Amino acid sequence: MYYVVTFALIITMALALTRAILGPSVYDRVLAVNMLGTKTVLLLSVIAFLMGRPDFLDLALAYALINFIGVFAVLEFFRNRAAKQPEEKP
Amino acid sequence: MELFLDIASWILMSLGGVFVFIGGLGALRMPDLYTRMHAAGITDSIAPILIIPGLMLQAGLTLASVKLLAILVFLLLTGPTASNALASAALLAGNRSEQVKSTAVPESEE
Amino acid sequence: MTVIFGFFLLTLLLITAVAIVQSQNLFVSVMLSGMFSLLLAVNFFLLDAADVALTEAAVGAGISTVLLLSALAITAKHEKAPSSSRVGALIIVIIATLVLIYATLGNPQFADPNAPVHQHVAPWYLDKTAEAIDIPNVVTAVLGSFRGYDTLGEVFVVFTAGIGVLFLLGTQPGPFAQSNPFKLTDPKGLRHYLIPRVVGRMLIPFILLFGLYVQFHGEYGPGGGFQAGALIAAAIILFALLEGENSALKVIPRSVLIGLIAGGALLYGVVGLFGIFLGSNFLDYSVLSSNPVKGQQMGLLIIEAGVGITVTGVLLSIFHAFAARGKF
Amino acid sequence: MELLGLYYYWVFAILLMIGLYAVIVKLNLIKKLIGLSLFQAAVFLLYITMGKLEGGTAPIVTDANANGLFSNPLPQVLILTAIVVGISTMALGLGIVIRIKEEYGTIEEDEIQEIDK
Repeated sequence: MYYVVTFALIITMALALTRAILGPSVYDRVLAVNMLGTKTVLLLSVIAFLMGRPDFLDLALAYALINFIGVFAVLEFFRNRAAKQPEEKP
Repeated sequence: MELFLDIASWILMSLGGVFVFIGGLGALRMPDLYTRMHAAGITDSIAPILIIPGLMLQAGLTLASVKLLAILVFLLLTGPTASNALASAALLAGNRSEQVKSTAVPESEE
Repeated sequence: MTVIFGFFLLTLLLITAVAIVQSQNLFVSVMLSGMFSLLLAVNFFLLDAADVALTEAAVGAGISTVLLLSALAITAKHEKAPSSSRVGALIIVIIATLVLIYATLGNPQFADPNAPVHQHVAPWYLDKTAEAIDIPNVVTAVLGSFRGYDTLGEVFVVFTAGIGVLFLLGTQPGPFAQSNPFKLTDPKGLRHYLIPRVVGRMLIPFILLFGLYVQFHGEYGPGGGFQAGALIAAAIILFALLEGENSALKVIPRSVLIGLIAGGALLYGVVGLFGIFLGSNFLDYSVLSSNPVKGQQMGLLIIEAGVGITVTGVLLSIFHAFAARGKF
Repeated sequence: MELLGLYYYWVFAILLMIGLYAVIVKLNLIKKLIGLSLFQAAVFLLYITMGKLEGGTAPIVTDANANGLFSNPLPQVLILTAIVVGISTMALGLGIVIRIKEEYGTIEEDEIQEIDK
């Protein structure tokens, strides 16, 4: 049963990777990275059960806690850029 | 009882797998940034809600269940936060959904 | 079945690597290397290396992205289109790949129990850990006790890298810097980023707690000083991203950071010297207590703490050096 | 199936050479560092692959699996430290790149050589 979930997760990771490679804007790529991060947390949890060692959930916990730091760093990176550009009225 | 728990956990996990896949498909196939964010963001929340309780039913009352609960809580905190931050950053940068083709910041200018 | 998952994930890894090299936009390369790190960690986990996967998670999930982005903010976002011919390099690389693949035909099969690597010292480590140190995690036992010299060397490499970055960049802003690198001075930014700030501040204590858990639970599960150091540094970096770099420097000033860098490495070395003073060999912890097994466990606990302190100090100093240098 | 058993080594070879290609061809110094980290990752993968044992689990001995098979702990120890050393040395490289940018105004290798002439 774990296999079905694992397959779904891995295929979704492939889809997210495709989105990250296709782009087109930088935000799409950040979105894909974030999505891949969530999928990785779930995949690590499922694999821990699949391998019969549920004591290895620490790994998924680590990702769940710190994976979004990367997203914040990206936003900080772009916010400073956006703040400097003149306001555009649509 | 054992069988019932197994069946319940299988149903939860399969549903989670389906939602995960739908989210991935949406993130790939949707036409612009905000709709993709919608697909990815919502399934990023619903998939842990389904899959992790499914695993908890398998683990029973052990330390693993507590860790799974922690993972669920942290995922539910960080996932929507990241989506929110991402959406507002894209909005701030002038990324408008209805005219995404014309105003999306091309990467050459980033 | 897990082997098939492994193949699939390895293929994804290769695709990501090609995309990283192919992209002309450096920002895209950095994002994709974040994904590469995630996929690499899952692969490590599938190959039974839980400790290694945890290290990759702690380092790759936040810190390497932050460091690469802050370097990008100072230097350039784009790479120039390559002008020189790439055909020669491509031919060399393809030939080398074919030679390497030909060489692997003589390698032992994947996961073969009769491979030479499984015959030599590994069974000895697995047998002796229970007897000599009596902790469940063999990786930590090998890391801290059986191969303590190696780890001491690695800690000094990390120490030297940290000192090197401090020498190169110092603490002063560089010529490309602008004032207040991380301060949330823009009111618009503040309004839009309220939710991340609140949630992020809520999570920081949990990350620190988890870091300490990984540090002191390293003898029983995946974990240890290297992972814990990276996790704690990630928590402080998150704080710096949310509240501005200066607030983070108020929490841990630069002088303390330098003390941490030197102190951790020193702690490790001093524990080793204690072995000599108490009449045994360098880095032999058995003599630290009347019971040799207890002595080993004590020694491991102290040196893991030393490793954690040094890694935290080095990663944070590097982050502050980069952040002070540029506008980010 | 015999050939499939070597797939892990092939991934190592290809990944190693992708990293090497980036280091040789790319003129941008940050891109070279990213290529170097790919090269590093390939070596990590080779070590961990070699430590895997058929039917084994991670070398953490609990009561439940005290008599089971365990994968080789030694490569894991070497790579665990190497990952942290890798990030520190990459940071050192990035520090050097930042200093180069400040002195030369560029991080493209050919432009730096042009200035040095």
